[in-house]
Amino acid sequence: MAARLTFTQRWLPVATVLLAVLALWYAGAVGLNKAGAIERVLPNSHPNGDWTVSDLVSVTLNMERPVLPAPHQVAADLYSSLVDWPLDSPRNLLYHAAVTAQSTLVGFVLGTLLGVVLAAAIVHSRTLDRALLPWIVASQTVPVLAIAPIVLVILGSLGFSGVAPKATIAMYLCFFPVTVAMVQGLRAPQKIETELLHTYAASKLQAFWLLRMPSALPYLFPSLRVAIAAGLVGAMVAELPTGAQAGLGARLLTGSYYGNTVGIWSALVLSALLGLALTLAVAALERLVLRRGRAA
Amino acid sequence: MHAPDRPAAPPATPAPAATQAAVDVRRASVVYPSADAPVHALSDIDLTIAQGEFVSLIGPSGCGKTTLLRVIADLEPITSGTVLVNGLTPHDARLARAYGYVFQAPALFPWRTVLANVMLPLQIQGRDKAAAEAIAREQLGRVGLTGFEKKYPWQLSGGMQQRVSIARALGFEPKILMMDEPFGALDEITRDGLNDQLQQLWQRERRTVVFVTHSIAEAVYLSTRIVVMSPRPGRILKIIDSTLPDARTLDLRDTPEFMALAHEVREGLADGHGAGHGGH
Amino acid sequence: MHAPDRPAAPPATPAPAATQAAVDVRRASVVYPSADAPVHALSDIDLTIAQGEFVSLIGPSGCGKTTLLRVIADLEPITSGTVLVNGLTPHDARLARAYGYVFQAPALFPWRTVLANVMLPLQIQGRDKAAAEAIAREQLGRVGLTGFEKKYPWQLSGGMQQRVSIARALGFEPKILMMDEPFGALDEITRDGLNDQLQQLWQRERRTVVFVTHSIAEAVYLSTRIVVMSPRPGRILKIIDSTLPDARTLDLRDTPEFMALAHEVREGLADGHGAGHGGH
Amino acid sequence: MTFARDASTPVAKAVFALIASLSLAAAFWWLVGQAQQQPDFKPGPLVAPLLAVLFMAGLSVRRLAALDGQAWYGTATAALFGLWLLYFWQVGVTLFDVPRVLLPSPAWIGQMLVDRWDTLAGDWVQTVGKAVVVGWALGSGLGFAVGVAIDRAPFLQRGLLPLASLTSTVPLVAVAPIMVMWFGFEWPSKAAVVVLMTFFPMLVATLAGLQAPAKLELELMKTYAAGYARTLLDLRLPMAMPFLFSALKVNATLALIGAIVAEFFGSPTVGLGFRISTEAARMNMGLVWSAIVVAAVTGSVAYALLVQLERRVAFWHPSVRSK
Amino acid sequence: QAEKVVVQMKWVPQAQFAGYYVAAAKGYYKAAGLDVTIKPGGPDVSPVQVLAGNQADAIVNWMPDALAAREAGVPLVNIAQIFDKSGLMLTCKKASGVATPKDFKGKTLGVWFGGNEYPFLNWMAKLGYKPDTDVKVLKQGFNVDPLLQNQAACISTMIYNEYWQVVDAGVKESDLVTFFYEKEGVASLEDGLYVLEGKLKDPAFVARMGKFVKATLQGWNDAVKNPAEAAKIVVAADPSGSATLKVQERQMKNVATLISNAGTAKMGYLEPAAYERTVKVLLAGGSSPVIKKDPGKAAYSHAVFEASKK
Ligand SMILES: Nc1ncnc2c1ncn2[C@@H]1O[C@H](COP(=O)(O)OP(=O)(O)OP(=O)(O)O)[C@@H](O)[C@H]1O
Ligand SMILES: Nc1ncnc2c1ncn2[C@@H]1O[C@H](COP(=O)(O)OP(=O)(O)OP(=O)(O)O)[C@@H](O)[C@H]1O
Ligand SMILES: Cc1ncc(C[n+]2csc(CCO)c2C)c(N)n1
Ligand SMILES: [Mg+2]
Ligand SMILES: [Mg+2]
Repeated sequence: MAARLTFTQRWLPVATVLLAVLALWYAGAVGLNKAGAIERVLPNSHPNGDWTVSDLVSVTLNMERPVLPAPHQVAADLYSSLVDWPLDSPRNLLYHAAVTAQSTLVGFVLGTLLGVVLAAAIVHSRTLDRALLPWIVASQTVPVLAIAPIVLVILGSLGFSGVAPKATIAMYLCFFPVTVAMVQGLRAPQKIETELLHTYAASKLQAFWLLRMPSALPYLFPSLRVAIAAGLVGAMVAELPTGAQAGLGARLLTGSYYGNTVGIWSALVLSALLGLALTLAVAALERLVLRRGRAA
Repeated sequence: MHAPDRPAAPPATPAPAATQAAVDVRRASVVYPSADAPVHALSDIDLTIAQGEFVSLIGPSGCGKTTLLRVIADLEPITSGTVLVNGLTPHDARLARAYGYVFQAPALFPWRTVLANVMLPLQIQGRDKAAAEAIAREQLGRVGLTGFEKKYPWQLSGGMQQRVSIARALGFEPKILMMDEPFGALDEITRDGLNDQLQQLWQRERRTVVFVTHSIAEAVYLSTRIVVMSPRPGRILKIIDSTLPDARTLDLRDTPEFMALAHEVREGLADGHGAGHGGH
Repeated sequence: MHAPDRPAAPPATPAPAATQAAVDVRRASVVYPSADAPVHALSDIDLTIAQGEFVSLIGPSGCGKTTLLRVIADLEPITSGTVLVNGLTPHDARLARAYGYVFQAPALFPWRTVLANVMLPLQIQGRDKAAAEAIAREQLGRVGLTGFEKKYPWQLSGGMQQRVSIARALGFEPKILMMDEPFGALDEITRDGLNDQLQQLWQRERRTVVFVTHSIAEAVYLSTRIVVMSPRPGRILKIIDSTLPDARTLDLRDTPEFMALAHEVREGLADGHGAGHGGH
Repeated sequence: MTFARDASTPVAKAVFALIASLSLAAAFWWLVGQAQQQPDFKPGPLVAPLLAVLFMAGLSVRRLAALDGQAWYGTATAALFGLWLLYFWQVGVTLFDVPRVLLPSPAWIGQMLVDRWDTLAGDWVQTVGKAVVVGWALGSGLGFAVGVAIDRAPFLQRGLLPLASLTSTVPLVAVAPIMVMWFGFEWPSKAAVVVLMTFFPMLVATLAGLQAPAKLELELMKTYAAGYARTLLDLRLPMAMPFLFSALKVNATLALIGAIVAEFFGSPTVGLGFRISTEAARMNMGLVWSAIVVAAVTGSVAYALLVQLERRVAFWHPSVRSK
Repeated sequence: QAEKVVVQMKWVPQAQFAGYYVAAAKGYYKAAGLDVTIKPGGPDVSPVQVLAGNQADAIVNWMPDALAAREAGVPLVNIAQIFDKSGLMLTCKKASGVATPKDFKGKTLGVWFGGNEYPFLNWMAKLGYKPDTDVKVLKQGFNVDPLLQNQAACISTMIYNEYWQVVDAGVKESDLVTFFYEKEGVASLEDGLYVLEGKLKDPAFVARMGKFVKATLQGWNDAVKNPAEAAKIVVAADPSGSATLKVQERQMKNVATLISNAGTAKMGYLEPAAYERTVKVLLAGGSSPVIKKDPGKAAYSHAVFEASKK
């Protein structure tokens, strides 16, 4: 792509698309909430049924229990949650975001390590390459949510509690993209580069650090971006079977049980923003490490 | 000019008797296994290269020049026959770091600066950083790249990259230098310049050089002996001893002696070529 | 031999007056915008190529040969000046399918067989399949690749791939053939063979050819005129008219006339080279 | 004598290791059975022989992995590895008396697979046959179509791609209940979840794939004065195939997980996700795990099929060619 | 040294479990020499697994679930029955045309699964309906959307919770028809305390649980008497920050009606007759009953309850 985009070139499209999404969202809110509003809300305010279309629209956009809350409702809920409560209160969504971020990050770091170690083992061992790799693929077809409760109980009976079980689930989702990308990346050195080190009689360890690892970095970082998103999903999923405790996942869940649709959407929006922040953090790390750049 | 005041290369190989051949290939054959029919890349090669010789291998595409070089460098096993390098097997010679190998492509690591690329083999050999850096700077100077130390490979032109790779191979002072079409990708003028430098380097240090090329002029200009090979299965057609003086300049190329040699090589090639054309 | 009994190329371009130049470049300059400083790739180029000429562009790496060719082929816009191809703008000439372009790399599509690769431009021009296949087979025959129709590009050697790409460019009988170092990656012998074939082709059909090369011998052997260019910013240093007869064989290369021309080209190059060496 | 000579070939070595390890495993299994008869059973003394079996198992896998020449050796190695995994799972569960509501034994899972295959088949049809297939095809198809459509609109790309990465971080646990709310209980709501999950990976892959042709190839088409459609068909789509296939593969596993998890949040009384969640609540872990096995096998088979298809379609790509 | 007790709830923190939170907040556990940890639950938390994995000493559970687990190999024993009445009901919109159970035919009914479907299936069997042919059964999520969205004619609700969510969403009570399992004669026992059978052999454990049940009942008594205070305590104990005072106070008032013997000595006592009634319901669950054989008296124990009276 173009090397450098101007401010407008970069942000105008994003703003336009965001506006389009907002417009769609409002339209969707009216459309989806219409039936409920006519059935449950308008009869209360207009007992004789003399409501107008503008009444309908204003009601659909401000329902207490909408099918799809309007953007401004979500924004107001988010704002009051962030501003009206101290940071360490369970009513402040940032508190929950922090809880989720913590297990995500721990799981991400562990998952990345596991992924890299597994990949290193696989590229160096034919046995592991043949025996393990297919099972690693299969492992990802197991629905995590199904086994998360069991994993949590088992880990608990082994004495792990607190962040550890949640981080483990996050790790389970994180390691896969890293392993796949690193296997590819560690095998990326061309024959000629490998042979060059061969003529120097370099050891395997030297070849790993001097050639394989640097060649794999361009593969690693995109996979890290995938992994951190997967880790976030894992952390949130893992929050469900810990009971309705803290975290954005727990907020989604309790929002649903308490019939608080707006609350669900606030948690949803915040989780997307958290995902964005984490992805940006990984991208920043990438730029830091690959700062010196290379020929594209 | 530099060579005398540098410490001698570490005696990694048992000091060879002056008469011991640098490379000794006896009845060597290489067959590549293949799905349909095995490929006979080299057949019954006999070749002895003395210490300090500059030997060029020339022949049509696919005749096995690279294969022969790779066999000597322990990058490819032989199917039958024997190969000795400084009296050792290629494997032991490689572990003893007896040779430097220059590939056709520069094979520089894009994440290392030019300087760091040249330091790579020295680091692998465990030299300390300061010493490695000093040697790398000196070698870069010799190939005319002082001032480019901090650049990355992709910031250089193809010719400059190839010069970096030569500096890298020279840095650890291998007894034997193997070069596989090192100048194949360069334009004629740059190539002439590098030929000249390589020639002077050999004059100064008299390392053993095994050189693969497609260019008749290059082979004639550089070598003390030219090995002409036939198309598959690769055989040695002819070995031509150079009649040129050891010290050479580019002007030499317009002399009748040079032309006669070039003609002899071309004829040798043409003899073997007919059948092989289009078949590689 | 074949040309007369084939149907003439569709008259997509208004039938040019016999005297109209095939390529007419006037005061053309190209500046590449760049982050730090703009690159002056071509400066004030004047060049007229008549119908049926074989013109070679030669010059040091980075002097703008490719840029000039690309400008003519409408792959690059000019910054100032005018370019006409068969009296049309390069854009219109391209849409009129006035030329075939052979890149330095073969640029074959790996998912197409050799035959299908050669058929590609014909299919794009809407020829029916049978006709396209017949033409493709014939062109493959001419470059010596009969029998390889059903192979995939990666199953061929580099030289064979390049020949496929030449066959592809010849297939649709373009009025003008542009070739950017088509033989750069080949060994000398194969290259000689292809030079010979190209020479014969030109003899037969007298298409206009614009040819970029690094090799002095190649330029002299093939061209009716040789354009020698200087390093950046690319200028035309010298235009040398060939004194060789139109019909040529490889033996010609040992004649004094050939050598004199080669010498003239080399001197022209050397004049411009000094400053540019190492700086590209 | 003969034995000594034979044992030196890799195949003989592998066969030998296989036989030795399997007989040792059988012997150990018998030992476990015997030991459990004892009233004061303790797993302690059996740990050392367990380690011996473990070592032999590792050796047999290594020996098999070292073989060359047959295409199925690789599959066999993976299968043997899986077999050992099951064996040690069974042994572990038996030996350490793990409560079966926590971790059922493979034998029980297998039993359930056999006994309840009709239930599971119905679940499979509901989840895979309807939601996954429709959602996967629709999501991937839409992603592809939109990718092709906005390929020429960098403005839309720059706007949509950040949104794409944003939505890819929205967890499906949050989306699934919403989709149930919007599209009802039946499979369309699951398909909708799957569409959402698979759309953006495909969109991103399509855009990347269409950008894959190098400048040189595009310019070649330009010199032929080839139009947009020709270039798309003859150059850019073939070039994009490896990208499309990696997205299809990723989407296959995503679709499966998405549909199953979506069923946790409301469903008719059939479906793999329904089965897993209700049977888990009823402590019937054997059936839960057999449903998981069905899902995992489905996912792996789909993945393998796509790999095969990729080899056919993108046969020319170096990554395929090198295999 | 306080003795440790870990107890796993069946659901997210709400007034359904007010007694435990009140006992903890008011120091009744501490006074009894106990250090009690209350673990919140949720739909993905299986209290039985938690117990089997040795992560809790006691769990709050419903009897169908507990007896099914017993058959599946986790020997649960009821040590105290907090709720003596069932709060489970089916809530329908009048507009859907349901007035009596006869009208269920051909309608879509939302049911909670995971053990709670058995009283329902039993009821349908009693009415002579075959699920999925005569009535369409939906596995209902844990909210009331299917009714609000008109995706189902009736949904499962608890009198203390979901029913009021429907009302809060704007549906008038007069537009609703409700069917209580209790009244239909298909009720099973709900919230009770369960432990692993093996542990009851240890007198120290029985004594500890006795103290725990005693303090818990004390908490429940307070909660029933003072719903406003209980609601405040529950809201404070909710780590997700989603519970609200108004809702919890109303829930507490409704929960109080399910503990009909609050304040009496019978509070917490499992009536064998009620137990047997539940077992009968569960054994009769149509084609695939929850439990296949009568667990008999082994599935409950009064030892802890008696210890709590000391
Ligand atoms: N790994 C391999 N497997 C099978 N055949 C091979 C392999 N490497 C080389 N060959 C074949 O062996 C023959 C000799 O190859 P080699 O690369 O040595 O030729 P060369 O003389 O170096 O050619 P060039 O001048 O094109 O570099 C060729 O026909 C080639 O196709
Ligand atoms: N897209 C571009 N942007 C900026 N500079 C460019 C670009 N393309 C070429 N140049 C510069 O323009 C000059 C002329 O390039 P060109 O490719 O025409 O040279 P050339 O004569 O074909 O060289 P070679 O023999 O190496 O192919 C070079 O200095 C090159 O670095
Ligand atoms: C697995 C499972 N699902 C649903 C219920 C029913 N239930 C009992 S209490 C409660 C919360 C009500 O506020 C609900 C939904 C259950 N017991 N177990
Ligand atoms: Mg070679
Ligand atoms: Mg060029």
